Amino acid sequence: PPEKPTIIKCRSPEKETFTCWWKPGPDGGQPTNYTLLYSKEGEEQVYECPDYRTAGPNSCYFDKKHTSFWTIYNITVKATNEMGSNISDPHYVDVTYIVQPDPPVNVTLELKKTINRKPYLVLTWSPPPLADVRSGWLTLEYELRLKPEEGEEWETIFVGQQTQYKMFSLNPGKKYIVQIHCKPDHHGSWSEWTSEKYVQIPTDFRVKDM
Amino acid sequence: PPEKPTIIKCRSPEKETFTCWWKPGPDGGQPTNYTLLYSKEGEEQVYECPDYRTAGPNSCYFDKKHTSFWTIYNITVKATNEMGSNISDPHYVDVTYIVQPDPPVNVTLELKKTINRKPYLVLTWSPPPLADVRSGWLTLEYELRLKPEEGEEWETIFVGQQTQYKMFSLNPGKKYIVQIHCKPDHHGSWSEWTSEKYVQIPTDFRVKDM
Amino acid sequence: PICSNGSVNCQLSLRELFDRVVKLSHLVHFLSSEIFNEFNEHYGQGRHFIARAVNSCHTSTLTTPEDKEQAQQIHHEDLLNLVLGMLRSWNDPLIHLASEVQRIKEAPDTILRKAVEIEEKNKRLLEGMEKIVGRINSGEVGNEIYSQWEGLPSLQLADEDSRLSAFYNLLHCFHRDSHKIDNYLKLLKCRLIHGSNC
Repeated sequence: PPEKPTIIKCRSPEKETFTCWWKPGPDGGQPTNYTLLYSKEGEEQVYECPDYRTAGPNSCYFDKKHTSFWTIYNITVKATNEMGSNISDPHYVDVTYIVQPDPPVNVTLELKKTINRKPYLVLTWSPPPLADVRSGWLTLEYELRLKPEEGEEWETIFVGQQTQYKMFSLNPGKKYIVQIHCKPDHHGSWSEWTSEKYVQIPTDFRVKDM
Repeated sequence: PPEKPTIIKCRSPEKETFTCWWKPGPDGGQPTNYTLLYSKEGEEQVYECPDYRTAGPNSCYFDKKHTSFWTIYNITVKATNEMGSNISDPHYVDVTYIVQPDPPVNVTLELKKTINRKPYLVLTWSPPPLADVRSGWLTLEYELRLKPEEGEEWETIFVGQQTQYKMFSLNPGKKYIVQIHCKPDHHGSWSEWTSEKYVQIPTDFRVKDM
Repeated sequence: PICSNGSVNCQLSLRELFDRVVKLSHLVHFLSSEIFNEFNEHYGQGRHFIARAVNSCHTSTLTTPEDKEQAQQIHHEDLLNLVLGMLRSWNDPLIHLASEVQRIKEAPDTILRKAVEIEEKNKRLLEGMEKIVGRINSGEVGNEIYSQWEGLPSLQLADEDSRLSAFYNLLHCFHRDSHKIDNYLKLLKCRLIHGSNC
């Protein structure tokens, strides 16, 4: 019979729906069928995956109607072929803990000068479109990182829920790479970083001698 | 007869009691007496102001026993003297919407450094003493604002229900002014700002030279 | 990780349930304020709907605490059941609100979307409350507290002014009740999870 599959990941991008993926085990070349089954904490009833297609192969997509925030899901995947069947280890999911948002969007970098002609860099960005932050259902926190183009070490700055940040101490003449990512305020994981943005700090960007 | 008075403001400082003030109309120099009358939504009965003294002249103070939420008070003030009497326009009040807390207290500012020696400013504060946030009856949200001493423009940051905030992007060598105010979580209005607090950012508050 | 060793009692803690229920009740009231204010701006100008809306909510038969002392004196099981009863009493009207509002002439898309979102989130909140009440009242979820809504015909009246007034009234009442629900849940959370020391 096929070896037991492994549930590799479950993710909710916006705390409204979620998807789980599994990796088939060796199936000895036999055509093998996979069935995802789940039960909810404190309930005997077992349900089958509502949608095997939307999220691509070896996946199960739970839409809003099938996504509950009040329970822990106990999920298993069964591999079946002519030789028999085998079931994965159970995978427990609490939707609030698997929220991984998409990266922020509309990242802009702007060089500005203060009243006393002190130059600084203003970074602004927007939350990922999918995430309903406006109504407060999902509260995101942001972290940005930057380093000189030829530098090795990133400098990471946590900026909380703000979508704007002012950088004062940058080296004149240097070219910097900037990226931002976001995470739900309590549980869940960081999104991917935004694509790299470059900003060239002009050489006359000297910090006024105070 | 005296001209009709005007009810100018009603306020609850802690969502447990409330006070209304009125402005007398011209009374032709006659000694004039003022009576505040009110009825509550869904009741025919009319009541008189329970306490004309506690909140000073031309005011009526409703203590806990006389304060109900989620119900509309219909309030009028009657001016009477020898020449006759006149009644103000009715003033409709749901105490839920007139909560304006006192400002936060115990504001502290502290300069700290992260593990990788990155400097930041930690602001902490406490809710106004009158407001019972411990029981959960009143939930406050906070907003802070800061600007360089000689700067024109305040930068305002909404921090939700937290009573602590970490500021990372500060200009080395600058002296900043910081203030905080608070508001009930849904309805009501912002308190006054706290008195100005100053913090001097040391010149070596430089981010590591990259 | 959640229940990594497949422990038998693998379930959400009461604290987790209350955190989510309070976040949701806060959101539902936030949405109810938005849709009420937007409806009023769009249809309420000069029509004095408020005068007709006073004291006419279908849930006014439910005795609810009107100040802090009353709310603190109620036993938590009774207050939980009251909140559950209020949410149940709103399930049916919100379903009809979400469908009937689509028939209002030139109703802005934001109002239509919010009506659907409120119905969805309120149902989700009801699900969470049933879970909490079931957990606290040891499995027993009483459903004697309920207030029947008979307002559907008024949402379908031919006369536009009367129909809009009925919508206003429903939104006004839900705005008030959702604020009560949010307030009582924040109180209960502080009492049951934080020992009244939030």
